[in-house]
Parts: sequence; C-alpha cells; structure tokens
Amino acid sequence: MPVYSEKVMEHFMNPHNVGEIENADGIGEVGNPVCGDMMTFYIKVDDNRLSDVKFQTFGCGAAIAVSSIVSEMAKGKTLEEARKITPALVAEELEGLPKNKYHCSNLGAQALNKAIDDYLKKLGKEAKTRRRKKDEGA
Amino acid sequence: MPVYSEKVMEHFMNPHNVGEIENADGIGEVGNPVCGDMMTFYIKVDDNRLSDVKFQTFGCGAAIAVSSIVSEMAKGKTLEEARKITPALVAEELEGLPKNKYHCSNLGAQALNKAIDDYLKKLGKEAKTRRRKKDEGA
Amino acid sequence: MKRAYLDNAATTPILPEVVEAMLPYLRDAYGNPQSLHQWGDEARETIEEARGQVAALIGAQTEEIIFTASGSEANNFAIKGLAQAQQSKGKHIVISAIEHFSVLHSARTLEKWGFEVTEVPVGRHGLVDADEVAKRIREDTILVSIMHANGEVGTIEPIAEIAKATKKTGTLLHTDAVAAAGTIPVDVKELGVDALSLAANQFYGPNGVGALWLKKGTRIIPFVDGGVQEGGRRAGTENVPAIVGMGKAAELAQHDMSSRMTRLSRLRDRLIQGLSSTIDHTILTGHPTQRLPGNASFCIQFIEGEAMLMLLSSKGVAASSGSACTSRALKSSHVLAAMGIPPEIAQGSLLFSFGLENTEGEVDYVLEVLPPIVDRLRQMSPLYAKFLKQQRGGR
Amino acid sequence: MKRAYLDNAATTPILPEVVEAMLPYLRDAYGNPQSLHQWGDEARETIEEARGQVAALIGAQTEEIIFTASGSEANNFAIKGLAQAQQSKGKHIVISAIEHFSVLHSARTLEKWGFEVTEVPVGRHGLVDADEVAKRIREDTILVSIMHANGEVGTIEPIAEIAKATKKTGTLLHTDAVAAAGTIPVDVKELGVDALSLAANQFYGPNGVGALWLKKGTRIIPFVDGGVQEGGRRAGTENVPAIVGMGKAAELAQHDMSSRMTRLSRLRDRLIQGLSSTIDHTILTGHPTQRLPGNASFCIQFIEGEAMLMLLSSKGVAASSGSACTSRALKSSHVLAAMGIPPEIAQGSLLFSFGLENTEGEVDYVLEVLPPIVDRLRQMSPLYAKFLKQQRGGR
Ligand SMILES: Cc1ncc(COP(=O)(O)O)c(C=O)c1O
Ligand SMILES: Cc1ncc(COP(=O)(O)O)c(C=O)c1O
Repeated sequence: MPVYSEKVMEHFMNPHNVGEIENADGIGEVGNPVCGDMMTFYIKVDDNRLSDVKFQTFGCGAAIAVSSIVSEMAKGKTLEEARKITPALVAEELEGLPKNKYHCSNLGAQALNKAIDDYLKKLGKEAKTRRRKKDEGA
Repeated sequence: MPVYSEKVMEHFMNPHNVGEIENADGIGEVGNPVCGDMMTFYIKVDDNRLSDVKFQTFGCGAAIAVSSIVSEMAKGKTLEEARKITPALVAEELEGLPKNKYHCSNLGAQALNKAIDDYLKKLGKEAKTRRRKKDEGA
Repeated sequence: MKRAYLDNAATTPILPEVVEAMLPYLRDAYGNPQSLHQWGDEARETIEEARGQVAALIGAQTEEIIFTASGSEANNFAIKGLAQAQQSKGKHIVISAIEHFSVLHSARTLEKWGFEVTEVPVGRHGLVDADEVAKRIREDTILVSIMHANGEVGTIEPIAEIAKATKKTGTLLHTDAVAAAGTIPVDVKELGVDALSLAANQFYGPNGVGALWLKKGTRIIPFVDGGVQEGGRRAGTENVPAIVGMGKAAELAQHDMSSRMTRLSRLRDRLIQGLSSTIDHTILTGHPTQRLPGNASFCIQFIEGEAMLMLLSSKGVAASSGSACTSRALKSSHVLAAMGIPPEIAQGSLLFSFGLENTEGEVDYVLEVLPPIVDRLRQMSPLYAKFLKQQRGGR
Repeated sequence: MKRAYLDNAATTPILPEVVEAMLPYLRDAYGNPQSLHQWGDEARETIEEARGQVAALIGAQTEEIIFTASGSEANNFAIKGLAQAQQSKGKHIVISAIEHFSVLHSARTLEKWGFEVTEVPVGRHGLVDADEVAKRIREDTILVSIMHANGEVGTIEPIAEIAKATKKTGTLLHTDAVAAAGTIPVDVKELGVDALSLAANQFYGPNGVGALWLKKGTRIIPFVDGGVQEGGRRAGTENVPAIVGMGKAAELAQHDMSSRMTRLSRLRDRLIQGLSSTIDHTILTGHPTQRLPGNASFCIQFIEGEAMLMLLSSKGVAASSGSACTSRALKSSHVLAAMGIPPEIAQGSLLFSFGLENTEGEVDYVLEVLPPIVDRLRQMSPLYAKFLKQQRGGR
C-alpha cells in the first residue's frame, strides 16, 4: 500500500459522515471520475454554522480519508472558520500524505468550499428572491 | 579453466619431449611473446627420419599441450610423413581445443615444419658446400 | 487472519525446490564463471546447464539464450539492440498499444534517437490483429515487437500469425513472452519469432534473472557494455544462484506445464463465474477464452481500485489494479485504455492472478469478502448514487 | 587436497550472515515492492532499509541510492545516462586509460552516438594524475569518469584531488568504486564526486546487485527503461533478496572496515614479500603503497599466466591473470599496457586477491607451491633459455 499514516488508515477504514444530506443547504462537487477522484460534499447550515457535513467519494484510500477528516474538521465551525480549512491543514491533520496524494487533500478542501459557495449562492438567490418579492409587493 | 579435454590436460600436466637438443639438425621458432605464444622445435634427423624431437614453449596450457602432442606425433616419422601433421590433426589428436585456442594448434604444426625447413636448408647448404668443395677439388 | 496471495502477476513465490537448487551457489560454490580455476569451472558448468534448461523450456538451442537481470532488461536489450543493429536498413519499428512499459518506453527512447515508432491498436479484448500489424510494416520497418501475453488482462496474442506477416517482409519479430513463458507452452520455432524475452519471476523462479532468446545468426548491439560474459553480448559478473534458479524453475515449468494450466484455469474460472454472479456491474477484461490460465481481471464499476485493494488487504487478500490511483504516475492502465475501456471504468480495475500455492478455498474466501467491500465503497460513491437515481428516474 | 581461494577480485564469497538475511526473501517474503498489499509493504520496507545501509556505507543520503543488477550496469547507467542528460552542454567526456571495460566500452558506445572521448594516461604504478585530468577538460567536457581503485593492480586513485579539478570547471565527476566501496573507506562527500558505482559482490554480498549513487539533483537519463521502480530511474521488478543481501553486506563492511583492512593487508604484504624473495624476475604491478588491502599482483617474467593458473589450480589455488591467453578476446590487460608494461611481460601477469576467509597458512601454501611451478614453466620457456644464454654470454 502507499505509505499511509495510521490516521489515514483509521479514517479510510472507518470514514465518518459518509452519505448524502437530503435537502442539503449546499452541495459541492469536485473532481471527476476520469481523473480518478470525485467528491461531493453536502452541508447543512444553522446560524452561520455547519451543523452537518456529509460526503460521497469515488476514489482512492487517501481521497476517502481526506473526505472523512474534512467533514470532521468542518462540522460545528462557522462558515468563515470552515473556509480556513486548507489542503495543508488537512494533510497535517492526517499526519501526512504521500506526495502523489497531495491532490486529494486539495480536493477535500475544494469540495467543502464549493458547498459553502453553493449555500451562499442559494442564499443570495433567496435574498434576491425575497428582495424581488418585497419590491414586487411594494 | 578453458574447457580443455582430458588429453590436453594430460599433455599439459606431463608434457613429453620438453627441452633443447644440443646440435639439433633443425630448429623452428614461431610466434612471439608479444602475441602470447612462442614455440621452438628442435629435431634430430637420422636416415630421413625424425629420431628425436624436442620443444620449448612460452604460452598457455593449450600451447604447451600442442607442443607436446606434436613432438609425440612427429617422433619416428619420415620427414614427408611429419609434413602431414596438420593443425586439424593436432586438434583431433588432443580430442578438441576451445575455439579461441585453435591458433595454438597452428603454431605447433608450423614450428615443426619450420624445423624441417631449417634442416633441409642446412642440408642444402651442406650439399652445396660439399659440391663446392668437390668443384674446388676438381 | 486468513491470507491469500493472488498477485502472482506481480511476482510468483519461489518454489522450495528452486531455492534448494540455489542455496549451494549462495554458500560454498561462489566462483565467478569467468575464472580459470575449480571454483570458476564449477560455476561455468552450472550456468551452462541452466542455459540448457531455459532453452528447453522454449524449444531453443542452448547457445541462443542470453541471461539478463530481468524481463525489463531483456526487453530493453531486444528493442534497443535489434533496432541499433538494423538501423542501416531503416528506422521504423512497430509495437502494439498494450506492450509492457519496458518495451513501450524503450521504443520512446528509440524515438529520441531518431527512430519512428508505430503502435498497432488492439480490439476490445486486447487482441492484436495480424493484418493490422501487416498493414503497418513499411519498407523501412526493421523490427516488430508484439507481446506474447499481457499480464494485466491475460490476453494471449496470435504471435504465430503475426510471424507469418513479418516473414513475408523479412522483418525481425520480437515477442515479450515474460508473462507467457513458463506459464503456457511457448516454442520459438512454432511461433516463428526471431527474439523472445522471458523472466524467471513469472514461473516460480527468483527475481533478478531473465533471458533474451535470440535466433542464431541474429545481430544485436549489446545493451550492458563491458566484459565478455554471455558471449560478449551481455556484460557483468553472472548471477550464478539466480541463473541456477531460473534453470531449475524452467525445468519444473516444462515438466508440470499442463497440470499447472489445468489447476490455475480451474481457479480462474471459479473466480470469474463466482464474481460475475455475485457482483453487479462487473466487466471481465481481456479475452474471454484466449487468456492466461491464472488471470482473472475485472473492472468493478462505480468504485476505485486502490480502495478495493486496501480493504482486500485488510482481509489478507493480495491483488492488484490498473487504476490511476494505484500507479505512481497517477495514470490509469494504458492497456485498459487501448482496449477502449472508459477511464472512469478503468478506475475500478481489479486483477487477481493465481499461482501454484492458491486453492479453491482462497477463491471462495475472495467471493466471501469482496462483495461487502464493493457494497461498502459503492455506498460511498457519488457515481453509484447518480447511477441509482438515473435508474430510478429512467424507469 | 588443500584449497585456497585467492580470487576475491573476481567475486567474494557471500558471508553466512548475508545469506541468512536473504533467505526469508527467497522463501516466504516474496512480495513485489510495487504491490499494494501486505506482501508488497514488507518488501518495500525491506528494500528501503537496505538502501539506508548502502547509503551509510558511502556517507550518502538514502534516497540518492539507485539499485542496479551489477557494477557493470551501474557504470553503463552512469556513463550513458549522465552523458545523455548533459549533451546539450557538450559532447566530450574524459576517462582514464585503465577503466573497467564497463566504463571503457560504454564510452566507446558514446563515441558511436557522436560523443568524443579522451583517455588520460596513467603512470607506471597506474596512478592518474589530477593535473593530467585537468588539462583534458575542455569547454564542452560534460563528464569525467575515473575509477576509485583498480581491481587488477590494486592502485587507489586520488579521486578527491581530481574532484578539485572538476569542481573548478563545474564538470560532473563519476567514479567507478566497484573495487573500492566496502573494501576501503569511501565517502562521497569527502571524495567530492557527483556519481559513484558500487557492487555487492566485491564486499561479501551477493552477485546480481549493485548501485549507482547519484548526488541529489543530478539529472540522469534512465538506462533500463520501463516501470517506475527506483523513483522512475531504473525499471524492473526489484531483486529483493539480493538488495537485502547488499544492505546487510554494506552494514557489515562499514562496521568491520578497519579490522578487515588490517587483516587483508597483512596477508597481502606477506605474499608480496615472500614471493619477491623466492622468485627472481618478478615485478609487483600497481602502486607499492597506495593499493587495495587485498591485492597482490605481479608479473612473473618469461612465462605465461594461464599456464601458471592451471598448475596452481591443480594444487587447489585459485588466482587470476591479465595475460592474453586468459582472456576470451586473447588480448592482454589494457591496464598493464597503459602502465607501460611490455606485452611479453604482461603475459606473465598473476593476481592474488585476498578475502576474509584467507589465512596466513594459505599464503605460505602459495609460497610453497608457486616457486616450483614457475621453475617448471621457465624450464620449458624458450624466452628463459635465451635470457640465460644472454646472461652467460654477457658475463
Ligand atoms: C509482459 C511483461 N513484460 C515485461 C515485464 C517486466 O518484468 P520485470 O519487471 O520483472 O523486469 C513484465 C512484468 O510483469 C510483464 O508482465
Ligand atoms: C573496478 C570495477 N568496475 C566494474 C566491475 C564490474 O563488475 P561486474 O562484472 O560485477 O558487473 C568490476 C568487476 O570486478 C571492477 O573491478
């Protein structure tokens, strides 16, 4: 096996937060199966905080472990705090990753960010819709 | 060791007719130390027959074995018979020689032939001398 | 924990008889075959005996065998050495799209040296079509190299037919028989080739030794330059114990060939049938019948190979995969790609390769542990989720 | 019959500890280090440990070691790979006149590829003069390769001095340390070189494994093309047992270096003194003091090497010779020629090389059996007869 840390193995063997959130507040999908890895992150936001994070991942051991740790790291954080989860932090939290697996830690952080973007976009749209409705009502 | 036949080994370990014949009737020297092998053959001729053959050889195992077998083959033969000792016959008599040692069997036959040439040349000279003497006496 | 080594394509265990044959040469009989004394004599006689055993395995003459340090070296030697020896006649060579990297990358090096390389495509079962090879042979084609069997997908190529094509044009034909020799019957005369590579670690011999068979009279430029070993064609002190091991392994392979083939294909077929019937959305890769006896290779859809290997390993099962994530270079198998398998499916590549130590019990063990592994990974897979949704949507 | 193996320059016996270290990898631990499972993991960890041991022997960093199948391969790799990697800067290389054939013939191949090669001559003791090297470095010189120690005559070259010259011009310096590493202290940093070849069979490790040390950051073109083994720089399934053996042998060599040197030089000096005092017209070849601890090499005048070896062998003594008749190609040693030894004297070349198994008793045995052998061959020698006559005539 690639020389994975114990922490990677732990998260790979028992990944946390696997699955889909029905009616998620935000969804972030990155990668694509042609390149080898694909991750979808689902978030639930309450009061600007990630009250739930789930993921689905197609990919190698590192990709799965990264997804799991990112979901753990993100859960309970405010959106601003969650934005600060960088690939380097992910790798650190996993006690290192083999060089050729660094891109997996990128993917994890990206997917989370995209989910937050998605949430904010929807929020913006809702806000707009609300504003529009207000305008229309006015 | 090169893959020498038992016969080669026998003649190498116990070469026959090593040495110099004092006042030889013919001497044949071939090869040169720069090329790796050098043989000197000494012959004694009685009644057109090789009554004694000796050799000195600087060279490898094959060269020594070839010298020994050629001296054996030649001894007791008439000059004409001795001329018929070819490299192929030498190699055959030794139950084969490694390819890169064929030239040694050439050397053996050559040295013997040169010794016979030398004898005949001297004989010719003697004959000439005798004739000259006769002529002078006449 | 149960353990099942089903990665014999990577390397086979060495048979105990082979190790036994090697031991004296690791211990007391340490002579250098080039030396002129008893130690050297013994070593030299020994490697000549081994040369004969290897020659016999492939129906060759003893002196046509050149020992190398690996299958890769034999392939480098063949491709570079034959091309260089022939370059006054032309600078074009033909290989297949599914060659082992040691052939493929040697060909790339030739390109840097000014040669031109054409790749013959393969069909979806990985078969090279002899006519397709023939079409690519030009005036200046000096060498064709098509592998005998592909270790990743098991497909056995029609080398004898290809040889008919190369004979017509008088083009040299090399075959990389590393995955074939010692496993299935390989006879250089029946094949009609000019050069053939093989390696001991594919038939229960040691690592570190392979051979190039070169038809008598075929000119080649040495690859490893130096001393006069191997008739001046391959320099370096001979690896006597490894060569002895290869000889012994060749002898055993020749002797037991058909019983081994029967055994391995039974295991293979049991796994193929079992797996196909217990796991949905699974593709058998390679040729359905024209395949190596021990090769059972699949693509399991919606999931990725490395993750499967890790979970299999946690159950004691050793296998391999051609997925991008399992390769250092993060590229998925060029063999699967050449066969037209889409990259996302190639990601699910999984190869079981059987050897003499394997049992039906091990097959059954795989059939027991693999389905839950696949399930588990599919449960995590966004691709599988999408597929399920589409299916539901589609109905 | 007594037996004395005094041909350790050809190959050393493998130490029992080394064989023991290798055995598990010949038996149960047969994994391929590239495989993604427990067998592979174990094999990978093992070869990384061995890499560390080899690195430690020469004061290098672990990841700078690239395993090869032999010293010859390491030299081919270095010469061809470094030259090709640098060819945009120039196409001139410098080697010494006494390099091993694996360097010399690699350089010949480079000539065919359009490179130019200059040979630095050596002095009568086989020493390369650093100034002479410096003089030959040109604008377009991209590589200098000078051996660390010569196995035939034992001379140890002033590599650190030569490195000063190459550093000035920024030219890469490779040294073939096959005969030196594991035998005398070799430290890549102290030497100041960029690349260094070594082989296990010179320090009681197995055949079939060597290494190229390459200073971090040095670019090289792979020699064996193929898979990604050895960081993509040397393809072919790793020869795990042999690599383990090399690691163990390196560890032992490092640990016992000075005691081994003391032992071997005592044997060497005993033979040199004994032989010089019992056999007339004998020349010690190589440097009188700057020489390998186990090397006692001579030319015995008026007779030829192969004949001596055969008679020594009949007494159980194994040695070697650089005479023309002992070589396949029937050319006498280019090393002796480069040192200015006339060909007829080079024919009498005789090399004893000591190893850890040898004893003073064996030296004394040689001193007992060799003089009669020399006498016997001289009695047969026309050269000796002439010499005697001249001497008598001269008086
Ligand atoms: C078809 C084929 N060729 C060449 C090789 C190279 O063998 P090695 O890595 O032992 O040099 C392999 C290895 O599995 C192979 O399957
Ligand atoms: C200095 C030197 N270089 C290279 C080699 C080549 O080693 P091998 O024949 O084991 O490849 C030798 C062998 O003795 C040597 O002495």
